[in-house]
Order: sequence, then C-alpha cells, then structure tokens
Amino acid sequence: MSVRKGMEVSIAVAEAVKLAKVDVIAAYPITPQTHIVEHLSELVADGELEAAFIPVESEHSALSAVVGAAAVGARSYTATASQGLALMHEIMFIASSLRLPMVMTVVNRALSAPINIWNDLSDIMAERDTGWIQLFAVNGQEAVDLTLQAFKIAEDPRVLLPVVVNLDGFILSHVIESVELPDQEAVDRFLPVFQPTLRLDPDRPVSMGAFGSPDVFMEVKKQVEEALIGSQEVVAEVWRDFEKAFGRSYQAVERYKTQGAETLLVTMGSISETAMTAVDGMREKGQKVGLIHIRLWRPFPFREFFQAIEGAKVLAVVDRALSPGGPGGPVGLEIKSALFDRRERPYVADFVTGLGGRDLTEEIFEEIATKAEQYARSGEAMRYEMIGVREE
Amino acid sequence: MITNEPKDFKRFTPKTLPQEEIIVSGHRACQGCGEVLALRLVGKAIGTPMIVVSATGCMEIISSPYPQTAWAVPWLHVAFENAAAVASGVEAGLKTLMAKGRIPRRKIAVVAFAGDGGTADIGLQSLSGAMERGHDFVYVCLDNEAYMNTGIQRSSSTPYGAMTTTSPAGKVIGGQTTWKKNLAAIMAAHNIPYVATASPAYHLDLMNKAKKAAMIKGPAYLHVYSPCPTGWRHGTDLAIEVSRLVVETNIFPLYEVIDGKYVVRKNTKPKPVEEYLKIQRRFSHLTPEMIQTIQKRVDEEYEKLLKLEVATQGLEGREGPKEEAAKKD
Amino acid sequence: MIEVRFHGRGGQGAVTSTDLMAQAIIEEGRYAQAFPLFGPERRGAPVLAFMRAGEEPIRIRSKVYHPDVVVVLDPTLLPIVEVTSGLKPEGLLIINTHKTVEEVRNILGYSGRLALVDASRIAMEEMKVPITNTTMLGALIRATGLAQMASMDRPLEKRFGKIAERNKRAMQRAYGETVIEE
Amino acid sequence: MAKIDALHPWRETPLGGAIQDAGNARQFKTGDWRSQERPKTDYEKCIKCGFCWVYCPDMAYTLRDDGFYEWNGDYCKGCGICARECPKEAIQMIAEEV
Repeated sequence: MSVRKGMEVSIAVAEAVKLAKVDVIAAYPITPQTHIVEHLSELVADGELEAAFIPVESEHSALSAVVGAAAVGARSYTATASQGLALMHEIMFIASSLRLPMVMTVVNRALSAPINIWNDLSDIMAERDTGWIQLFAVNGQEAVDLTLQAFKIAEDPRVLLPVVVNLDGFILSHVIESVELPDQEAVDRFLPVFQPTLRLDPDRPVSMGAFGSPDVFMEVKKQVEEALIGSQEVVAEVWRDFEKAFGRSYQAVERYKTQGAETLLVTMGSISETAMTAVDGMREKGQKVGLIHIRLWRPFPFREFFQAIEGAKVLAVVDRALSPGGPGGPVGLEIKSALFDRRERPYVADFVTGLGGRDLTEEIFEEIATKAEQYARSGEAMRYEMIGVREE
Repeated sequence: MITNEPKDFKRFTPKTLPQEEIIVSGHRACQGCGEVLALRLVGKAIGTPMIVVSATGCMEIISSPYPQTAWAVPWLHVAFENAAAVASGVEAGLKTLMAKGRIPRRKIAVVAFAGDGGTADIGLQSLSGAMERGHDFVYVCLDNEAYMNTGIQRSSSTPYGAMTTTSPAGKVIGGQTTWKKNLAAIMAAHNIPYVATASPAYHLDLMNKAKKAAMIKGPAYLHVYSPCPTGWRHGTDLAIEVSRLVVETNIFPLYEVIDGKYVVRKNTKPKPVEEYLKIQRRFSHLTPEMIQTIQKRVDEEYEKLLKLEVATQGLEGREGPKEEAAKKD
Repeated sequence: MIEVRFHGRGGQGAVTSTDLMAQAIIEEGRYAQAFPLFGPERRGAPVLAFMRAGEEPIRIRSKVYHPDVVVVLDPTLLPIVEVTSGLKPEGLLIINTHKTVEEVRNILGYSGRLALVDASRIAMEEMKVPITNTTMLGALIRATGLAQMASMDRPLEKRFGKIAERNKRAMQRAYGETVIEE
Repeated sequence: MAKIDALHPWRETPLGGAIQDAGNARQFKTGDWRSQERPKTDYEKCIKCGFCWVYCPDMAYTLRDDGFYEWNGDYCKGCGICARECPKEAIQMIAEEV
C-alpha cells in the first residue's frame, strides 16, 4: 500500500521514472531541472534503477542520445528547461516525425534574455509545433502520475509519439509537498515492459530518417499529424486505466467551481492552485467566478474545452509567455482561434503575467477576473494586456 | 614495434576479403565517388551484425532517397551535428536491453559515419562527448575535405590553398587560408583506445584498421581519406590514384594511435607534394610559393609524427626508419 | 510566354544553358526566368532545368509541366528519360544527336516539330570537351528565335572569360548546322 | 529523372517514414548515368586480383564461380576507376554506343 510522504517534487518525479523502469536516461544539467537528474544518478549508482545514465555534453546531445536509445527499443527519458529545451529544438521535430516514443520532463523556466532562472512558460510555448504530446502538472502528485502516464501514452502502438510533462520551475519542482508514490507492482501492471514497433534490429534491418523528397514529404507529415490528433482518445483511455489502478482522475481540461460561473479564469501549471484559492475568495464575496486549467496542451482538446466553458460569459486567460508583436499570449491566441467559428463566444480577455518568476498571488487573480469583467462590460475589444508591469 | 592488437584479431589478406556489403548498388553517389567506396570498405571490414548511425551529408543523402534505401543494415539518421550522440544512445540502449535480457546478448558493432564537416566542425562537440564517455562504438570520419553535399563549401578540414565555393581562388586570396584541422590528434588527445588514419588506395590497411577499431572495447576513431571528383575537380577515374599519391607525398600519413602509442607507416622517400596537387583543379591556381609552403609544412608535420611515435612508444634505439620502410604493406 | 525544359546530366552544365539564355533575353529588354529542378545534383545523374521567356514580367514560380520547347543536351538520355512528356502538341523538340530525323522519330515515336544538331561533335571540335550546353543554345536560337545571337556575347564573356570565344564558335556552328523539320 | 516508384497514399506511408525493405535501392539502375564510356574486361589478361571488385564505388563487379569478376551494366556509372587500377590493363574503357 503506497502512503503519502513529504517529498521534493523533483525527487518524486525521479522516483516515478524509476518506477517506470526506464532503460536509458541521457541528461545535461540545467537549473531548475538538476535535482531530478541528480537523484536519477544516485538511483542508478546505488543499483536501485537498472538503467544506463548518459551524462551528455549538451542538451542537443541529450535528446539525440534518447532518440538513438528509443530507436533500439529502449524506454528512454530526459529532462531539461529553458535554454536547454531551446537547444533541443532542432531534434524535437525529428523525434516526433520518426515516431519514436520517449518522455521528457520540462521544468518550465523563462527564456533569456535577460537570463532568468525562474518560472514561466516561455520555454515550452516555443515548442508548440514540434509534434510532441504536451501535458501540464499542477502539483507534485500530478507530476508523478503524468510521468507514469506519459510512458504508457507514448508507447501505445496507436500513438508512438514523444511526450513532454511540464512542471513549473522552483514553485513546483523545488517544493516539498505531500506526494503518494504508487507501489511497483501496481505500476508494473499499469505500465508493462515497452514492446517497440519500430526498432533498429540487425535481424530485420530498417532505415530510419531517410531523405524525403517533395513527392513524399507531405504524406509522412500527414501521418504524424493524424497520430497526434488521434492520440487524444488514447490519452483519455490511459487516464481511465490510471483512475481504475490508482483512484486519481485526470481530464484534458480540468474544471474548478465552473457551475454557475459567468467568468472563468483560464490557467496552466501550478499557478492554477493559487488561482483556485482566489476563486474561493471571490465566490465568498458573491463574484460568479470559476476556473479551468488546460492539462493537455497538445493535441489541443477542442471538445473538452468547449464543454468546460459552457455558460461562461467571460474568459480571463492567464498567459505565462508572450508572443512578441503578435495577437497576445500563446494561450489567449489559441483560445480565440478555437472559438472563432462558434456561434456564441464568451468575451476573451488575455492577460500576460508572471514572466521570469514574478510571483502570482491571489490578489493578481482577483484583479485579472475583475478587469476581464470590466473589459467585457465595456464591449471594448481587448487584444491582450501585460498585467503587473510597473508603469510608474 | 608494439602490435598489441586485440586477442583474436586476424589480418585480412587479399584472399580473405569478405563478400558481404553493408550498402548496395543503386545508391546515388556521383560517378567515381571515393567516399562511398571508403564507406563500403569500412563496412565490409567490420561486418555484421552492425547498426549504422549517419550524420547529414552526402552519404546520408545518396543512400536514403525515400522510399528507397541502399542500406542493407539497420540505419538511423537524425541530424547533422549529433551522429556521435545518437550512437551513444544506440550503444547504451543495446547494452541495457541486453543486460535486462530484453534482446539477445551478442556483439553488435555500432558505427557512426559522418563527413569532415559533420565531424570537424558542427559535430565536434558531440563527438568529443561520446569519446570522453567511453561508449563502445566506432566513429568513422569520411574526409572529402569540404561540404560537398551542399555544393563544395570550405570546412575546417579543407586543405590549405584548396579552392572551394567559399574559399575561392580570388585575385587577393588564393583559396583556403588555414591549415587542415588535425582531427586524429584531437581524438588521440581524448586518450581513447584506438585512433587510425586510412586511405582507400591501401584497402587492406584500411580494412584491417576498421576491423581492429570494431574489435577493441571502447570508442575508436577512424579518419578515412575520401576523394571527391566533383569537389576536387579531377577525373572520375582518379579516386584511388589520388588516395595513393596523398600517402606517397606524406600529405596524409597512415598511422595508428593504440592506447596513446603512435604506430606510423613509414615513408622515407616521399614524392613531392606537387605530383599530388597538379592532378586536381582545386589546386590549379597555386603559386610556386604556396606549393613550397605546403611542402615545408607537410615535411614538418611528418617529422612531428615520427617524434610522436618515438616519444609515445618510449622505445629507444629501435629499428631505424630505413628498416621500417622496407616492410611493404 | 514561352516555356522551355532542358534535359542534361549532373555536371554537364544544363543549368548554365538556361542561365545564359535568360540573361541574353533580359539584355534585349524582355523578361526571362531560369532555374534547375531543385535538389541534390549528382554528377552523371539525369537532371532538368527550366526557362521561361516573355514580353511581360513572369509571375509563375512552379515547375514547367507543359513546355513549348524541350532541349536535350545528351542523346544517351533518350532511352531512359521521357523527354517528350508534357510537350505541347505544337511544341518543338531539339536534340543533340548525330542520328537522322527518321531514326529519332522511330526511336521516340515522335511526330511533332523536331530540330537536330550533332552538338557533341561540334563541342569536341571547337572546345575539346563533350560539354554541349552553350553549343545547344545555337540550335535553340536558330529554331525558336528566342534571342539575337549577338545578345549572347556578354553573358558568355561574363561566364567563361578567356574561353568564351570557343563557346561562341561552337554556338555559331550549331546555329548553322541545326536541321529543323516541321 | 527516374520517378521514385511506390508513391503511396499517406495512409500507406510506413511508420515514421522508416524504409522497411533494406537494400531496395537495387531497384534503381544507376547504369543510366553512363553517357561517355563503359569498361570492358579482357579475360585473357585478367589475373583475378579482384581490384576491379574492391575499388568499384557502385559494386558493379561480382565474383563468378570461375574466379573472374563479372561487370554489371545495370549499376556501373562509367567512372573508369577499375580500368585505371587494373594492374594488368585488362580493363579498357570503350565508347558507350549512342
């Protein structure tokens, strides 16, 4: 029987990777991901995890080595953040198009410049179009659960795509909190040994990564796109299996007090929990506010999203990254485009805030919800607002 | 002469060359390509079971025009600068899966192929990492001395004076202004068990070195001279001729570095460098002074090599160079 | 607007042909466009290059699928490449060959407009190399009047410098020796 | 340009664009790339040293039972290395009939 313990979330994630009995880890250290890879090194060094740990010389090589390992049928894992993820950018596209399953933890951290080691979502938002399945954890338990789920999703023969699990740097990764680690037998039943479909095998030689001329390129890309879109059903299926095995349920778009809410905060990552507390406060003062947080970012869960916002008049989107010179934050942008051809649409107010680790308190969320309602009432179109920036 | 070759290493002789090929006819290399020939001979020498990782470059493009592949062995290409990193993952994956009994335990040669650009420039960092970490694989740099796949642009491995499209023979600057980067020395500095240079004209020497590289436990580096008629502007029939002349002129000496000890194939009566330079139009603009500069530097580098052999083998008063040269390959 | 497709082999200068022809047409104050079939060109492998010429600026970026004219620089391509594919019914096929019109028509089963010249022989005699890219421009100009022979001078000089003269001679001879058969 | 065969619809595209049929490039006859010359072996002079087989970038020579090496026109690109390297000059480049 697994029991709840106080544990740093980074350590918990490393323990989840151990429970998944990963075969190969390749990683390069970068704040705030280091505690994960350090603990994994200890587990391997102490013989608690039978895996090859490749201390590569760069993140570009980290993902490259993981692709190589996955290509021979090994369950493979890496973790990174910010600049490291940016350095992997070239290989992200290749990993998904090669249809090789692997799992990566991204401990979200601001992209330089200025160099900043604190939390926002600018790193992962820059990887939106790489063809990876992208999940977001809101607390330590979710970080553990999503890591185990990620392997099962990635390795499903209907999917065979790499999966990234996002958790906020420092404000989640470095926090000691209550986490329940499932026991090994239950995990082994939920996540059996990886049976590769595509494998470099001298007895059945295949060529991976061939040169695709204009005649064939689009057909290969179409296949990847259909696999990514189709993966949404598998994700839901894996979540059902997980709930049966471990009793914790997961949704592509999670709801909090959305019943009877006219305004919904739209968040991602661990700041959602602070926002939920803010919603509690606003509800007590009679404000009809609720919250949804997007757990499955890619493939974008359109159906679940529309169901979750039913009845809402105003969406107050909290973006943790900016799309400079564009129509606003990436999440606000996607939500407006998703709603574009709906007959009735809630008013969408997009607020870019909390960049570079600026703390997001309950007050900020109250201000965001209230301002969103004011914008909606004024009927004034609002592209986006960077809230929390000192004007004077 | 130290010859601590791996235990059961048997040298190839003309009669015992394997028939098996790792790459098949139908690949799209140019007429008379020396690089695909070098690749073929290395692969034939190492033999199967083998898994190949390629960097982006001529050999990757000419061998994998989807939906066709010229590879007869399992092959993976990911990107330009990460062949060594990908090979590290392949090697580590195989090792772990075998340890866990998930795949049969057997010796599978993991071989990474890249060009000079993919090795000396964009891929040097991941190569250094893989070598330092001690992965059990063979990295083969097929050196055609420029970025040929993208149309003959200069690399750090382009020889001094050579004309390429980005080191043109201009009125003011006459071709490549830098001396060829010495990759074998950089690899030897990683203290890996085996480093060797090879040339297709000396195919037995090449194949024996490739076989040795694969048998030795740990990382091995092969630097293989690979003529490119298109890029060097010489006849399509001259790949072997230039591969011979480059060794006979001591421009590209053949040697091994076994556990840090240099073993040099002696050539005490080298031909003048001009004999090699004059049959390639990439050198047609060289002035007598430039040729003299090359000759002088080539002689110095060769002397340095001999000194390295003595120094690293620590042997005093061994056979003089004359006796050495007598032993023909 | 006239659309032309050139058939050659990697390393034989098919692209140079289209470039020179386009430059000459532009020098005459008209408009032209020249580009190869983009992709890794391998020495010896069959390659394609395209050219468009017209009185107005040309605003098409796709490949040429229905050429008015097809130029074949190397006769050894005939058995392995469908040189007439997409050629307009009233189109013109120009081939470097020493064969007669009848022989070519039988080999290709082609009954349309045809222009032949033994450019390989001319190139060997005038330039000592079997490279026929400039020689064939003489045939192209003769058969289509796409440009004045004189307009080729500057592009040839710019491209070939000292050996421009030989190329010009080969081009002139091809202009004279081309056999055109409606 | 020989069209790439097997241009299948996207649903039939192999997983990840991986080519399952190792060595299927044999279907592509590079012999079409010859335009000037091709090699011809005079078996009287040939001493079965195998250099033509060793030094051919396109593996256009195969070992026959009688120990001689057979030229394969399907793949030879006409580069001329074999003729140049044959120690007995048993291989001559002859004009490609046009």
